[in-house]
Amino acid sequence: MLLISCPWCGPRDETEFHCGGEAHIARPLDPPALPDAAWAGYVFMRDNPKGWMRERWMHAQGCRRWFNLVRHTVTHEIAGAYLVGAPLPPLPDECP
Amino acid sequence: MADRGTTILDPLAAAIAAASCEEARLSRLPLVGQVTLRAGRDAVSLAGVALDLALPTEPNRVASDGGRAAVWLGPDEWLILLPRGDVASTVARLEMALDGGHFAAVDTSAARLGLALSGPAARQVLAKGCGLDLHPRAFAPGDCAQTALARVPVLLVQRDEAPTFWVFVRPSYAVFLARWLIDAIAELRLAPIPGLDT
Amino acid sequence: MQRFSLVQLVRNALAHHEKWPAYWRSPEPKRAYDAVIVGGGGHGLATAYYLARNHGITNVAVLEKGWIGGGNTGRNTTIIRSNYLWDESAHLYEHSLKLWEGLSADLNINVMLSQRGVLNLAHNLGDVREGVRRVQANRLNGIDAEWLSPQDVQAFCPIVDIGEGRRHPVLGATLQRRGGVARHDAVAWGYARAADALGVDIIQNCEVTGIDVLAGRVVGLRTTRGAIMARKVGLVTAGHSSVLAAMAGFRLPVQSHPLQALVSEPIKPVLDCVVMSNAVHVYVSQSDKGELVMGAGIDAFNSYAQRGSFHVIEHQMGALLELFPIFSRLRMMRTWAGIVDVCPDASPIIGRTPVGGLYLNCGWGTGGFKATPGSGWVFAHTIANDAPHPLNAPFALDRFTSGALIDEHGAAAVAH
Amino acid sequence: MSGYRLPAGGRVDRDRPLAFTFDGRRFTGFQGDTLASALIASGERLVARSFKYHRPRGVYSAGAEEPNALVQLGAGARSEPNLRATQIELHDGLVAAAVNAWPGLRFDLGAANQLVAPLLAAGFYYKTFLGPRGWWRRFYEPAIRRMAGMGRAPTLPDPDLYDHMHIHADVLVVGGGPAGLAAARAAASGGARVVLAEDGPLLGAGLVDDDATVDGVPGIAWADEVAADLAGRDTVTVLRRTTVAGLYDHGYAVAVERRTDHLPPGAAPGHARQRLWHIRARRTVLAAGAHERPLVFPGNDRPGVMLAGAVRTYLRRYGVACGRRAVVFTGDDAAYATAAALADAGVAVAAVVDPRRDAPDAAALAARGIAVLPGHAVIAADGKGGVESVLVAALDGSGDGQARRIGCDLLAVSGGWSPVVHLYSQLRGRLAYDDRLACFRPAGSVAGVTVAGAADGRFDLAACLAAGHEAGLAAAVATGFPAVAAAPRTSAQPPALPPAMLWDRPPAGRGKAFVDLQNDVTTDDVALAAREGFTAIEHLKRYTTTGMGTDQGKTANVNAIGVLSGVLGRSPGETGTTTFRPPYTPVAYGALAGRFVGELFDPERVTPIHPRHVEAEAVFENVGQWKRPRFFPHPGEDLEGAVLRECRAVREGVGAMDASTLGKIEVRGPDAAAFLDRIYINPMAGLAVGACRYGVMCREDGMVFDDGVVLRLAPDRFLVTTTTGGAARVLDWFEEWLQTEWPGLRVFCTSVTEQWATVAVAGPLARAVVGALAPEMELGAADFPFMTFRDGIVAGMAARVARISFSGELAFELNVESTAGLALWDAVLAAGRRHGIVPYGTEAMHVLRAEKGYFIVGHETDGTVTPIDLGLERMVAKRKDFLGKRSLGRSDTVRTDRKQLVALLPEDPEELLPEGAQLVDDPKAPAPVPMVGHVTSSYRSAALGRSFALALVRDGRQRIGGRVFAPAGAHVVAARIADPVLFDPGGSRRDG
Ligand SMILES: Cc1cc2nc3c(=O)[nH]c(=O)nc-3n(C[C@H](O)[C@H](O)[C@H](O)COP(=O)(O)OP(=O)(O)OC[C@H]3O[C@@H](n4cnc5c(N)ncnc54)[C@H](O)[C@@H]3O)c2cc1C
Ligand SMILES: NC(=O)c1ccc[n+]([C@@H]2O[C@H](COP(=O)([O-])OP(=O)(O)OC[C@H]3O[C@@H](n4cnc5c(N)ncnc54)[C@H](O)[C@@H]3O)[C@@H](O)[C@H]2O)c1
Ligand SMILES: Cc1cc2nc3c(=O)[nH]c(=O)nc-3n(C[C@H](O)[C@H](O)[C@H](O)COP(=O)(O)O)c2cc1C
Ligand SMILES: [Zn+2]
Repeated sequence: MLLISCPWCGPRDETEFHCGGEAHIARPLDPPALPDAAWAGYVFMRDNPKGWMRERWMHAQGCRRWFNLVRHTVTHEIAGAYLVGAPLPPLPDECP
Repeated sequence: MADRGTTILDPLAAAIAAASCEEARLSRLPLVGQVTLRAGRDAVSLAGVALDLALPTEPNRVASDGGRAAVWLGPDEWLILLPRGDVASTVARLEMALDGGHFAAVDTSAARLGLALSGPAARQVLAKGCGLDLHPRAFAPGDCAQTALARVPVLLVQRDEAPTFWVFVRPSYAVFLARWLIDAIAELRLAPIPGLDT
Repeated sequence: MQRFSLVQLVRNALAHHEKWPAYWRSPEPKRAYDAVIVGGGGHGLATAYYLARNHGITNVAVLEKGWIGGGNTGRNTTIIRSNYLWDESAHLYEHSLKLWEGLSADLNINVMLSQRGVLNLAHNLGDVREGVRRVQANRLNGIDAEWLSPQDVQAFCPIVDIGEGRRHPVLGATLQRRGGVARHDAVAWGYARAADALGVDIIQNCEVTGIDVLAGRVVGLRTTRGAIMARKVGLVTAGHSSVLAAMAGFRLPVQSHPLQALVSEPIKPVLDCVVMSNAVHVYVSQSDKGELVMGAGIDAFNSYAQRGSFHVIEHQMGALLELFPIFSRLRMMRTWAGIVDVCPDASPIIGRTPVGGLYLNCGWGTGGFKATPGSGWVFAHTIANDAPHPLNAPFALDRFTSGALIDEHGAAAVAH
Repeated sequence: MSGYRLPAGGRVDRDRPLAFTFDGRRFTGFQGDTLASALIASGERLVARSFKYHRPRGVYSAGAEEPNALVQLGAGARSEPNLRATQIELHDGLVAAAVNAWPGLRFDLGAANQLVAPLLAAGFYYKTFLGPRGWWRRFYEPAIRRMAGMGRAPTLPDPDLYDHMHIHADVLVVGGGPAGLAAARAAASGGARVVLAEDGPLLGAGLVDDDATVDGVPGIAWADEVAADLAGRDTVTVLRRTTVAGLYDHGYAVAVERRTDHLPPGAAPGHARQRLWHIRARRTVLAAGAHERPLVFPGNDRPGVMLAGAVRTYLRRYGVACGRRAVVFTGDDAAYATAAALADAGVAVAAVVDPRRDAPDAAALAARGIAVLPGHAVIAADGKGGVESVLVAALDGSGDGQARRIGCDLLAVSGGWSPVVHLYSQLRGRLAYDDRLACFRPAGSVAGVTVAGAADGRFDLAACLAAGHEAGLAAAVATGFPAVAAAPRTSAQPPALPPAMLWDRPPAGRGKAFVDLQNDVTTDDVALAAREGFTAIEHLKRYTTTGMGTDQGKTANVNAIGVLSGVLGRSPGETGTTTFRPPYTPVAYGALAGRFVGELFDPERVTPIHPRHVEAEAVFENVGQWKRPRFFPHPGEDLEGAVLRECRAVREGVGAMDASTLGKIEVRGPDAAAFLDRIYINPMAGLAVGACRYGVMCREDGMVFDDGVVLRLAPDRFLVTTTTGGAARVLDWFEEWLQTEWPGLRVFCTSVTEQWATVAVAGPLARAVVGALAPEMELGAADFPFMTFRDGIVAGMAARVARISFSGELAFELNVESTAGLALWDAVLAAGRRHGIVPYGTEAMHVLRAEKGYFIVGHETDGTVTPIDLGLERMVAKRKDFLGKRSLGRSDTVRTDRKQLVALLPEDPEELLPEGAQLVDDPKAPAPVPMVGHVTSSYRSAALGRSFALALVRDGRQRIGGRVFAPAGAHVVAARIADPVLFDPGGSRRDG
């Protein structure tokens, strides 16, 4: 059971949260202009990294805010949480 | 209109009263007025002025004042608890004060029912179904939290050092939650287990 | 290959079992192969076997980063059935089930296929509609399927509590009598042994770390045991498919999640069928060794850790006792997890990729064990012919572009 | 000496004898005994039969690692299989029986398996039972199943209670031995919140086996002092009889407290029998000790062969001698203390056999007349029921080269120690093989976890105390508390010599040498597996089943690794371990479920009007967690009768329905209209204040996701209604888009689902009923048109009234505060009485809407249906984008032959199509029969005077008027395809 720090409410059990998968998938600005394959890329294709991952979570049973986490998909270590719209934090194994 | 209010917990009144014991007293809170206030950054302080009650901006804190309280629900969301009769006028005052700002004040007086649990074993009772750290070091009077109790979404407010907790719950879940609480309290009235000293 | 039989067993017993050969050789990897299969799970090994057996392609290696069968093949609850909703799935899984029915003989190893029947319980009116819909579709597709009333359920599996007073009473169930379970490890070992006998190299402790692509075609692989050239490469790495796709430069509509399972202590037989429930969310069978084998839903987050969160197990046990109150004093002995490759439509991807000569078989998620023989069969066909078998044509990657998804959520919402 | 109980000593209460039965025979023991100690004290050597060969087995250990002594405890509904006798605290009247033995423990027919043992080598079942086809399932498998399994499941539901408890700690200490006690004491000293969990009933119990002093007093007295100190602190929670079963991410631990199992059944009525603790700790100290390891040699499974440490424990803790004449066979120093303790207790020690060339303490033992045989090994243990003698030989073949036979009834063995790394390893803490100590010990780090004491491979008391103390202090400091305790001091001396293992030397004697006692895995099995290619340790485990028993190989695994490594000529470190998994020891499902069983299994949601539905004896339906009245049968009425009556009432008179479960969301802000335009497939921005509009929303894949009516309350305020099941989903959907994709939109959403209770009044007479309740409201069709709403007073209550109809009839939806819901319902029924008002349930509602061709999300849709498939093409906005719109233009979604919503009219109007039925064009076609669609809803209609259905049919709209067939087994129903709106297609009835 992960312990996730909501940027607002602090550490809470994983069960209070809803996981929204990969973060920073931007909705295309002009969907009709996209070829089918590009649209499929937005709707279905996902990074699914083995290692550090930026992902979205929502504090469903608490403040109901969405936020982002940097989490390792092998160790489950959480490097930190950041707000939607905040600048992209580097991943812990990325050179600065 | 308040006098006409009935709640789904009414039929459980006797069972709730009977469940209480020295260590943990369970009761129904009287119906209170509730206003859910959503306010953008521009509207927070104005809302405080209109309410004459500063909204807590520190997460999971409650600001109280006489018969009213402002409960932090989210960075742009509060629950204002107030006498039922004051709801309409308060909403109107907010609408006036915040006119043009980004906000929403919605009467949700009937969208949650309150239970009170107090007594030295109150924490232990809640801890049977709540993963929140309820220790006084972590959750003190004036603190609040939206969380899950017995897998039901609740709003917990820690009132005093008795300790007393208010448990607000959606009416649809109230019967289940009350039954669960009654069940959780039951062991406090039993003779202790021989050979178990914890 | 030394044949397995009772006679051989007796003969070897007299020789103190000192004459048994290895199930498979452990050769050093060659510099080049006609085809390399990445992933030594059941699907990968079956693919290699059918490449050799059905298509005569024997210069084949299976590369496995750990020990064969150590992925989801070795950690699944072994439920086998073919009662899927949509025609495309039903035909694929039914082909697989037919292969299962002859598999012990084909591979000359007892895979302990036990067709003891799979019940899918319905607990609300929506479940009932879905159940009837699936049973009818199955029957029209020539797949055995029955709809049971609550009383029939009770008769078929007396220890299930269908109780009216319960929170989620049983309103009926689908039953596939030909469904059941099998011995998962034996499947991997059996395919490995049979493939090895046809000349396939099974190479363990060999992790693929890079895929070399030249002018849009795969040319070889980099591995922890050196570079290996290959004209054709099949990726069959289940939970790791996205990682390998990334090596080849494309993304997949796949997410890797932990799926947990657990066993009880061994007890004398109490449950002689497989029971699955979607609304109450648990599935359980009893193994030949006596443990109750069970599983439930996936963990919510992406993970490659082969372990999940405790609350998932805890939830599931309430569900177990809702169905089987008599199990309360039995005990959970071991829990574990596998990394399942979940597709948006809960159906697999089998076919070509944007890279020439590179083929993909993944997305089986929570339910691909049952497909092992069929999957290997059609994937071998796809690799050998550079074109899909009719059975897997609908399961191409480009269905996510066209929108022709094969959404099995309704009928398969409970993981299995 | 009566039986094997020593005249004095031990921590048992000799004044409190306890009667118990084992396998149908009566015994007595003392308060403080375990079932195992009491059986040994009574001279019972044979307590169990092994899994495969049904070999006689005795108690082997004194704790959680016990492989042999599994029993069926209790009777009837409280019967429980496979409990370890070494951990069962004795109570008066305890009933236990052997498992896996038939007809009895002494004469067990299963033992016949030993005759064919040569055939039953590892993996034999893969090689045989291959044919004839069908025989496996019919004959072989049932036979194997009957042989397998250990104890039996109860046949009745469990009468006991279980519950859960959450606790947070700064420091969790696992294990109440010297290391754990020192850690807890140090951690707690500065005020940190500490939880100490100990598996056994006593803290520091192991110290009674040791002669050393701690802080100047006997170890056990020191433990009592520490226990008292901890008990005196309100920041400390000491949990005894509590097993930490699993360690999970981020400081989460799960522990099982056995609260009443030490008492006779039913002695603590009402109390939870077991409690599952959910512990969240900022730091964890693992001080779980070490398990002693067996030595592997032929006959090593005979009753009377026991772990040396356990022999000492039975002597010192329970006052029980495990034999009368003992041989100690050890590759490790610790067992010398056992030899001494045996001698102290008056047990003859025939020899101490030590494979190491230098034996420690040989002189001291020799002085007591005990022969020490260094460089020797036991090469066989022989005897009929149990050990009667052992064969001892010099390892280098020296002496006369002859093995010598030594008579004994107890063989105490020790092959060194395996640190209890289970919890550490569950979190993937790295292990390394320690050549000197011949064990795997922690060699990596796990965030927030410290391993201390024997669990870390520190086997002497001084080191254990020091490590525990340091770990406790460090944990306190790390969590922000001062370090104030002083380190405990002890007189204990470290062991002199490292242990020796004999893995690389195959046992010389004949007979089976067991690696895994519970699963009957022998050294021959290991060798066979290696020969057949199962050289990966995980393959070995699965092929031989080593370590897969109820003990999970606590005594077996390292030996298996060692033997395999010996066979392959590599080091155990190269072989590595198998994966450690939760739980540490098995956990009852009841404890895992806790109170979430029966009534409390799944939270139940009810509307404010629910009590009335119960009084009316409604039949309920589960809709998600909600309980909704499905129909209101009159006495003697069945579903069909009730529903026809309810429907007729709505079509011809008036009906009332509780619609409170529908989701309601208030959407407010300057951009609210623009936001809803992006959500719904149809435009919302142009909706007039005071008006309502039906809307549908899609996921980004273009499939229908939810629907409902939108009310515009003000230019910047909307009330969105959703399906019952969709309420939470839709609110989440809104918040997701607002917070993550469109934070610039100024919109706030507030859930008001439970603020309002909703009663729908529908039927030609609805206006009369509502008019009576709301005399001041103009209800005429002109003043109050369809798809508008009004705020006003209904039955004296503030209400919002909307003219929305899901039945096609004149209808009013009355919304009041949910606290007034019951009063509103009563008022509606009272006002409606003169008009014959009828309460109706979800089933009638479904029929009524289906007659009108209205779909229901979840009935007609299954995640694969687009709005266009449902015939909503005209609703789909052309000029705006909305979620999912782009997906509607993909090649598969623009196909014209997709399945489309139509109605079906069975050619026999009496015939009901089964919901879910598949539709075909040619019912006589051979399988696989092409299917063209399926029935989504099917009913009998009072209004139509016939049966009808809704269906999704391939190219259905083009096929209206055509025929399809629904084969239901041999019986085939023929039906005509029709436009989905069967009733009042002109919509003339909605204004009354
Ligand atoms: C708990 C659980 C329960 C399940 N229950 C059922 C069930 O009841 N019925 C059912 O039908 N299905 C079930 N499944 C699903 C089923 O197990 C899988 O779909 C199926 O086993 C997949 O087989 P596979 O051969 O594709 O994958 P795997 O067996 O996972 O094989 C993939 C292999 O690829 C290897 N690999 C990965 N990366 C590399 C690399 N870079 N280089 C080399 N090798 C690599 C892995 O080590 C692994 O051995 C369950 C799954 C789980 C986890
Ligand atoms: N001479 C030797 O070679 C040798 C070898 C091993 C141990 N020892 C002695 O044993 C002692 C070791 O001290 P220690 O404190 O490290 O270990 P310990 O064995 O004394 O204590 C460990 C405690 O942890 C408990 N425990 C284990 N797993 C648990 C779990 N999952 N949940 C709850 N409780 C659990 C056990 O019941 C036990 O009481 C020392 O006195 C040492 O001298 C000696
Ligand atoms: C069908 C099935 C039955 C199993 N039965 C047992 C068992 O009887 N005893 C046991 O210890 N483990 C059993 N396991 C679990 C394995 O020990 C192991 O946990 C699982 O294969 C995952 O591997 P891992 O834990 O090594 O990662 C079983 C696994 C499966 C898939
Ligand atoms: Zn929060």
